[in-house]
Amino acid sequence: MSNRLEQKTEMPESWGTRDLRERRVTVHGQALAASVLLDLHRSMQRIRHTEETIARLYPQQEMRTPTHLGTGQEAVAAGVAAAVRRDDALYSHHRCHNHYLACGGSVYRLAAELYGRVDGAARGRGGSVHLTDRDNGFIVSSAILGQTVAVATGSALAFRMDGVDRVAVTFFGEATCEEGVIYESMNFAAINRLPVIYVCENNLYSTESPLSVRQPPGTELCARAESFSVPAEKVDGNDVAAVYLAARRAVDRARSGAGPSFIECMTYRWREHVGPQFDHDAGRTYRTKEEFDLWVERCPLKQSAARLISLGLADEREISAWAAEIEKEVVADFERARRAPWPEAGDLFDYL
Amino acid sequence: MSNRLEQKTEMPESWGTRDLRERRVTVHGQALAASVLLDLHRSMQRIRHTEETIARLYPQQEMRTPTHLGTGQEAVAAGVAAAVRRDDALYSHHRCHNHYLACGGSVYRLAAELYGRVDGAARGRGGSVHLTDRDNGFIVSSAILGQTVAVATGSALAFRMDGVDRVAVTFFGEATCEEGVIYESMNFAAINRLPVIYVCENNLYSTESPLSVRQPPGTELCARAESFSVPAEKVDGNDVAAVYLAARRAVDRARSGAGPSFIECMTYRWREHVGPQFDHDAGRTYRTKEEFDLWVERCPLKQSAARLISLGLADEREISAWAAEIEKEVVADFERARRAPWPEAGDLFDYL
Amino acid sequence: MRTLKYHQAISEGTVQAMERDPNVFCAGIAVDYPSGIFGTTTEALKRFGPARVFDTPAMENAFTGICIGAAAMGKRPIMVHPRNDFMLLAFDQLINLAAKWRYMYGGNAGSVPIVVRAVIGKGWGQGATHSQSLQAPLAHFPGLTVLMPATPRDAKGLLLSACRHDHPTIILEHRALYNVEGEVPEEPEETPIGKAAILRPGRDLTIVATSLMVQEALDAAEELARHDVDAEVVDLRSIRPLDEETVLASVKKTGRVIVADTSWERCGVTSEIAALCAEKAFHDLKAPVRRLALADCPAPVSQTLEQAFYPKASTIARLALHVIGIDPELVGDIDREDTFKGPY
Amino acid sequence: MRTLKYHQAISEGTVQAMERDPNVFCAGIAVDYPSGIFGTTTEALKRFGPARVFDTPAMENAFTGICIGAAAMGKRPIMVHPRNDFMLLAFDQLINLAAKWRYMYGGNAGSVPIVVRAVIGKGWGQGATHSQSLQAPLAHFPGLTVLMPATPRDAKGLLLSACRHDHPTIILEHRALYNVEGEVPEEPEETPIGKAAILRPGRDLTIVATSLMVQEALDAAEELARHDVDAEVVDLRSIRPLDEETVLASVKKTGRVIVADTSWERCGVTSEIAALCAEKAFHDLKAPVRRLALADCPAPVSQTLEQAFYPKASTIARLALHVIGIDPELVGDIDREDTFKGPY
Ligand SMILES: Cc1ncc(C[n+]2csc(CCOP(=O)(O)OP(=O)(O)O)c2C)c(N)n1
Ligand SMILES: Cc1ncc(C[n+]2csc(CCOP(=O)(O)OP(=O)(O)O)c2C)c(N)n1
Ligand SMILES: [Mg+2]
Ligand SMILES: [Mg+2]
Repeated sequence: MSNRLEQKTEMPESWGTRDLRERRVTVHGQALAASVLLDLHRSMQRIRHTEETIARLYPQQEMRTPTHLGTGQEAVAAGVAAAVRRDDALYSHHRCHNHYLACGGSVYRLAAELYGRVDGAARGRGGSVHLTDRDNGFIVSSAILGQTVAVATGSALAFRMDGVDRVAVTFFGEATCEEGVIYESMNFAAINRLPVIYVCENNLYSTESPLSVRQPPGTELCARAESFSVPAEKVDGNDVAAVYLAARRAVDRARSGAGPSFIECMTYRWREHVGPQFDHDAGRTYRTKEEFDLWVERCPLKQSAARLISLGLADEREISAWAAEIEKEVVADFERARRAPWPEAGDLFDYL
Repeated sequence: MSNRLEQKTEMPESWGTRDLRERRVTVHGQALAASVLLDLHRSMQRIRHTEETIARLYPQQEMRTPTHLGTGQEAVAAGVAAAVRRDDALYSHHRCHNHYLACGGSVYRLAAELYGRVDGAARGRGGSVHLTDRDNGFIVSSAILGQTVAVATGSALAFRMDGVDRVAVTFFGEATCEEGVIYESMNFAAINRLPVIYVCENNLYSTESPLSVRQPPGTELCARAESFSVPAEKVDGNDVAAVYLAARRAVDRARSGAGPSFIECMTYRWREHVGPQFDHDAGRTYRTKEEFDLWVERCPLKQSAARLISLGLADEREISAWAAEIEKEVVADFERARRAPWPEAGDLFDYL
Repeated sequence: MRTLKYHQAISEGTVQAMERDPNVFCAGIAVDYPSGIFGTTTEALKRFGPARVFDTPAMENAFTGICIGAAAMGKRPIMVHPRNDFMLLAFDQLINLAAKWRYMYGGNAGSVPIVVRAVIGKGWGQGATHSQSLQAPLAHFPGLTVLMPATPRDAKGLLLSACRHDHPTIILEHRALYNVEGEVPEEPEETPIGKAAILRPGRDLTIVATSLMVQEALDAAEELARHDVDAEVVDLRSIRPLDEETVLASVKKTGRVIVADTSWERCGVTSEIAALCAEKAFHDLKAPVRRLALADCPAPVSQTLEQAFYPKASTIARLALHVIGIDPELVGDIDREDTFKGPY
Repeated sequence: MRTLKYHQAISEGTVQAMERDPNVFCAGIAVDYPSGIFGTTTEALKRFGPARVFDTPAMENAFTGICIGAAAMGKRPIMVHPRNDFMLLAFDQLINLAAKWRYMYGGNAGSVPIVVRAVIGKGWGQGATHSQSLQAPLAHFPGLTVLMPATPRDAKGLLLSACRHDHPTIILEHRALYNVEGEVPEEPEETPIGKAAILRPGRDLTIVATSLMVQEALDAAEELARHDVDAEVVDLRSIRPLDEETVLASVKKTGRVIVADTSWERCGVTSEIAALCAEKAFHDLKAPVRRLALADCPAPVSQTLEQAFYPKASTIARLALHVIGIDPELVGDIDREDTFKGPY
């Protein structure tokens, strides 16, 4: 079985007439099918519009579940999810919508979960931080830092025991590198050459705490991973192709039996830690406006669009058209979710 | 205040007439007062004879407390304890007699604790693995892997907050490097440049598990520490002078405000993990007789004695005389402890 | 007396504890944020600066050990968990070390008087891992002190006591109480540890409650008064040590008991109090003891399920009427509107 | 029926569970040693090899998560803790994740049927951190199954059930039971989860007990018979789910209850059962319920203190006579000699 992108058989109509599947382009010195870049972009658009729709609707106080938006970090989720197969096992942390969506998770079921409805991904039992979509290989996200790092390692152990070439992936923020469980896990994965990929989304902050509170100066998380014999790579987490390529290398390594990998993706969260606002609108000053502006400038979608255009794979109009189309779908899904039925109080004990 | 050895004012009589305090010798390229080497040796003798006395008496089933003997690992405890001051804070793990004794802990109170008597270091409440002797800077040992690594870090934090130049030290086995708590602790110590010294006694085994089960091939624990910005040094843990010198460097660094250190001491435990027997006598084969013999050959006392002799600081006869003298004291302490009173059942709730 | 909100009372207690003892410091995730753990640490940071009020990495286990080690050297750490659920990562240090320290070393290693403040969450979809309430598992272990202030006065007073107490102490604060207002003396008045409080005397029935359930019990008691039932409300305050005397004296008087707690029933505080009555107030009891706790499942997120999950004032009142032998359906719509706007 | 020792029964149960389901594996510190966790894993290693019976580093927290992740992919891990005290390091994974998994994901993420075997230590100076008994804190949380086999038959039968059970399950085995001998069927007979067992029927008094205290209760019952007191011994077996029915039926019959557990009283199993009786068997009770648990302090090391710390058969018998109204001092010297030679 090939990875998600290569599996794809149909091209979206809006992609026009160019035969992009045949065409190959070179990015970061690697030849890629052009369609890969287009798919990655559309995946990011889907995430972006979903998260921004949540940000717009959340203040209505109808999504009563603490929500950590992933706007600005789309490239990590899109790039990694595109490099794995649907039968691989992906895990995530509290900031999980991106990963759920990148795996192909339904916007409707995400929206329904946020609205606390029975059609939710977790039937209204889990909320924003507890998503699941096993059909798409998104096993679960969990809100306690570090949990899924160990859990993904365990899924990799199961694959190894079964002698199958499936791979486990876990996404987490850099704050998880402060929790001991990740080192216990990496040690075990390295000893047993488990097919697990640790994807660290380093967005420089844990809630409002900068790295300086949480890491000694000069820290290289990759060096830590390597000291546990886990090969590591640091990439521009806002460059979706770079993430995709790094993830592919790690997936190849894992699938071939060569063991775990660690990928540190440098990125930035645009909105507040939890909730829909921009920090500066909320009067928070733990990060400067300049820093924020710089990272907005490095927007992963903007960079990806520029690449598509410069490679002649799409023009601005087309890209906007995809966005419009996706946005329409997303909005429709949220509207439908808002009208979906509530769980019955009498079903409180179901699924226990 | 100077370190334990330099504090010492009286020479044991048995050291004869040579003026060893004045004399300086060079070891590993470092000039040392000759008395330091003699003190280190006697400290190891005290440990050796105490542990071997326990090994001899333990089968009588009167010391009813699981006991992890430190025979073969004396140099680590003696070397490190000699490099700190009495007002520093030392912590230990389950294999703790060596450290307690090296700090100057009373043999009688250790024996009384093993016999479960009121005069025990922990008044019969703690047993072999829960010793304390605050007057000598030995704060506590604890039986759960990794606990005291964090606790020592916290004592260092207190020193730092108080602006005093005291130092915290924690001894642990290499298995503690499998527990996440040590990485959480080292990260925090490095961020805050805390005066704490992590002393890993790498004796190649955790109970009966060799390193291969517990570390990826090629693991360097020092590289791990350094990836957390904790300067690290690997030393021959059976060479008491090498340990002492490495500890002095670490202590200097800590006292001067330059932060934590990690010292990996390569050593070997002679007796079974818990209890008094030799593994081969008990029919256990998880380590070879050859390996064992090799390490007995590298006996820290034997090496130290050879050095004393070759430097002309003592002769065999003198060294044996010290041993005999120490052994006599140790045996007397155990006899006295065996006759010491039991705690009263009615005092069960004391010290709660 | 002047009134304060619960969170202001905690803030004032922290400042006064730090003022009178330079060894007190306060640390944990987010304590130095402008939001200051819902306003409880902001003033302390302003007064005492970052040397004594500081943020930490996410390292619940090691930091608990670090507080123990600092306490062993004479410090008085106040460690804060924004949610008490995170404390499960630190149960080894808390239970296998802090709780045992003084006893296990026969008193010779001194004591490790750490204070752990940890917030209980509730509702607004905080879900299964952000709204637990860990008093029972903690109170199971001798050596720990476990406190649950239900009023602003005790939120301050118990914190002040904890900061002088000789044992490792966990204070579980309830997020839903943070805006409750009440009288709080300006001076550093300590609430005694191990003493329950009778917040409302009554003759017909005893409601023993903890934390938020005390407020719900007070509301319920008012409603019961309308039905001529005179309920006594006992605020347990301290789960370990437990004030058996006050509970037993109340039961002796009323002969009927309901116990309401913020956690589950099984091996929980409601069971503990019910057991106490069954063992030591057996001959005073006129009716079965009744326990009121969370529904026996993890906390769900959806509003409809949350409604069914949490007991509240009306639940208590109905149960009380039932115990007395009055039709429970007579209870009116007494539950306060939940004005919490999230997210935490 | 052929007899086996408790540890042999566990071994046989493990082998049979692994035989019938290739997804079962067994891992943890020391499981592959020749000593094989007191002989319970040796045979499995011999039969199924190191791919399915393997040692792990000391990493209680992560390895619990690893078992969860393996279970999510269809495995049936049996994780072993040589002492249940070490499990406190893994309470986050157990309670914040495994216990919630099925519910919190609305059933859509399946379940994570891990089995955790953990040994309770006792005596011979094992001390405060190697002889706790964690059933109560664990059973507090919905989503976990907590089992305590007291006989060889159930040691095997509950393990077999656990390996097919749909929920994360913790089996607390007692070190002091490992050499107890009893009848064990050769076939893989499962002990139903959530069913208590009446090991000795009686009419005068019910002794509800767990784990080692069941054996002590049986000894006590024999002594009681000598005093013409006919005691019924209920072996709880399953702490969560709890078999309320069997307990209540027994109390209905006898009207008198003693509860004996291997842990402390506060928020513990003895309190849970006492509360159950106070709530649901109130009108059947002829006397106060009595709890019998560890002395309320950490486990000491010295023999004289250990003697005072642990309740035993004679303690139960004396309490029973007292409840019945007979002079407790009539109880003879019924306690078994402790032949344990250490160290663990
Ligand atoms: C064990 C634990 N401790 C603390 C928290 C509270 N918490 C939730 S999110 C968060 C910040 C995490 O930062 P990071 O991992 O960098 O992810 P980011 O939010 O930046 O994406 C914290 C501290 C938690 N959920 N779990
Ligand atoms: C958290 C925890 N897990 C497991 C154990 C059981 N245990 C006691 S000593 C030991 C071996 C430790 O090996 P190491 O740290 O290398 O020290 P050594 O015994 O070799 O001196 C183990 C696994 C424990 N005490 N604590
Ligand atoms: Mg971050
Ligand atoms: Mg070792």
